[in-house]
Amino acid sequence: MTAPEERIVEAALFSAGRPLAIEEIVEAVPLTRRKVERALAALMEDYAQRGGADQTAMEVARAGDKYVMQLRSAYADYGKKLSGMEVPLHLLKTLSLIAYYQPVTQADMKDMVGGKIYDHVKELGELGFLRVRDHGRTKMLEATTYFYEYFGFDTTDRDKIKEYLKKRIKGQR
Amino acid sequence: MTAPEERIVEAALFSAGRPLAIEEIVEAVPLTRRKVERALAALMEDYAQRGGADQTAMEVARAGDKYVMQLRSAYADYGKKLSGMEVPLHLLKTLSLIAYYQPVTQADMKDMVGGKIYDHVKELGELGFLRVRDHGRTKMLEATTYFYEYFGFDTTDRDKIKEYLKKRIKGQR
Amino acid sequence: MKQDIINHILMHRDDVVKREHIQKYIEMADGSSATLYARDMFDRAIAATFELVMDEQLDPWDIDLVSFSRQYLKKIRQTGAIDLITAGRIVLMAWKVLRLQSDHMVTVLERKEQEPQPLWDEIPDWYMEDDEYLFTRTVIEQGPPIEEKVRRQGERKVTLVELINAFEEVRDDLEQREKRQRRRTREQERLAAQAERDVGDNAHQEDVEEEIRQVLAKLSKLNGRAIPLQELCSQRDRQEMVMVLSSLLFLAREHKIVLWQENFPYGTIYVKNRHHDGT
Repeated sequence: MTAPEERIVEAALFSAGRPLAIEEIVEAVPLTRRKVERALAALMEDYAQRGGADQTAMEVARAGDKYVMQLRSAYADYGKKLSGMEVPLHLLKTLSLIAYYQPVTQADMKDMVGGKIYDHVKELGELGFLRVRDHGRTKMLEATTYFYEYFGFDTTDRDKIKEYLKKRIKGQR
Repeated sequence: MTAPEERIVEAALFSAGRPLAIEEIVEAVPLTRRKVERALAALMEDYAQRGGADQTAMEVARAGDKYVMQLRSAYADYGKKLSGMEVPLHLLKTLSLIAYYQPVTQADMKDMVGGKIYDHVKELGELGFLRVRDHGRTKMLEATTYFYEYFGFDTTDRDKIKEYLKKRIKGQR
Repeated sequence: MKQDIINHILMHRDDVVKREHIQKYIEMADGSSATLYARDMFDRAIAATFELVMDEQLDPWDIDLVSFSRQYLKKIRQTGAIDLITAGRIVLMAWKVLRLQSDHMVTVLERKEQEPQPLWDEIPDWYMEDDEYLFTRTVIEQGPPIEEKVRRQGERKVTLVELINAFEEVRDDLEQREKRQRRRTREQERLAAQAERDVGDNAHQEDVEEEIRQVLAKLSKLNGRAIPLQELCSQRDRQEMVMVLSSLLFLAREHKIVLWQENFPYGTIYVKNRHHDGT
């Protein structure tokens, strides 16, 4: 299919380099919301097909409530160095536990991972992944929208995220 | 063709988001220089073909001695609003003045734009747009060949550039 | 007898598999030339064991050097005689085994240091609930089930049109700056002229003195009768009020007049000439 609308939305996603809300795309390109939505669906499908045949290193995917062009997981390692990213492994572990148990108190997390939780919460907060609220003598921890976007979750529904994390873990074992 | 090498280099170009020298790619991915070169040639060819059929908004192209994944010019406008500029406006202003008045001394430029000229000259030099030569106590500033390539001038004749800038500005007013 | 001695100085004596191995080693050692120098059966057994270690047929840590020392001393005490050359060789071999043991230990320790230390200690009991326990443990032991997505980092190229727009803007900037400079110059000129005028206003000083004389003259004509302040100001404009008031304050300070007010703060202010007061 050679829909110029698909190309236009592809251009928008490529140049933004971050997840975009549909509204942002509609504002930036001369297309109606309906056309943008259709183009996004077509793009995701096209990229998925070409990815399946290993004909592209990229994918168009949902990230939280937004849409993003990113490397397929299989190729993520080849891009990490050049895009200058890397959240340290120990933070990823703590973060995935918080995402699973959220909303969870800092005190409960301390029972799980020990005193280093204070440093981890501080760093994760600075990275924008955690919302930290006072909760009696301790703090209540929750993942932010940015967390869902950054890690490419296709939903912000906590139960669904829990299910997803559980499934991934079972695959890992 | 489904060469994983091609995908690996594609992943590198995509995530860097800037022109990469072959050496940079070789350093970032587990491929030999020879394989990187072959993958780059194949990628340029593939993207050119798909671009010809309007099946992608992107292209893989040479930029001087480097290689870059970028929007095809037909789609460049749709990305503009969503991505930051490579050369920030304040530098662009100084650069345009130098392009107009060149060859011009740093001292004369300082009279025009003030003390910030020193930082600007340094940054523009690093971006590859300026050739800076000693000239008595000050420096002589000129645009580089890369400058002309970057902005798509079909000539390096300074007077013509000056005429062009003058004309374009008059046309715009 | 040889087997017993060897078993004594070897650890893991109960290990059946090991015992089988040891039997094999002993047979091998019997054929080895290195043990031939020891005439004594006991010495030969020990030498054979040590030799197996040095040929890397036995783990150095399988040798119990403490047990060996005890056995060897016991034998010397029992026989009373000692072949010093053989004893010397056996002690040298024992030392080599000790060296191997310590090298082995260092390697193991170094390997341990290089191994990443576990980040989490123990999983608390309250997380034993099935799914949750499984999740927590797997994350901690095997790594997170989430991964960073790699997105494009780039900023876009600047176009020629933008270069031209920048040129236009910077020319406007420069024009504005010139205008501001011209305005600043004009302002400076204006301020200079104003300053000059202000210098000419020295006459004002003389006005004040004249005003004081006039106010005093008016009051003198009243022969000590008090009058309201307003009556001294013929026009009642702000500037005149100020002039009259400051003259009065000056005269009051000089004790030439008296000033008072009935009903503070809104009452009428009265003035009278002190010299006709009789005080």
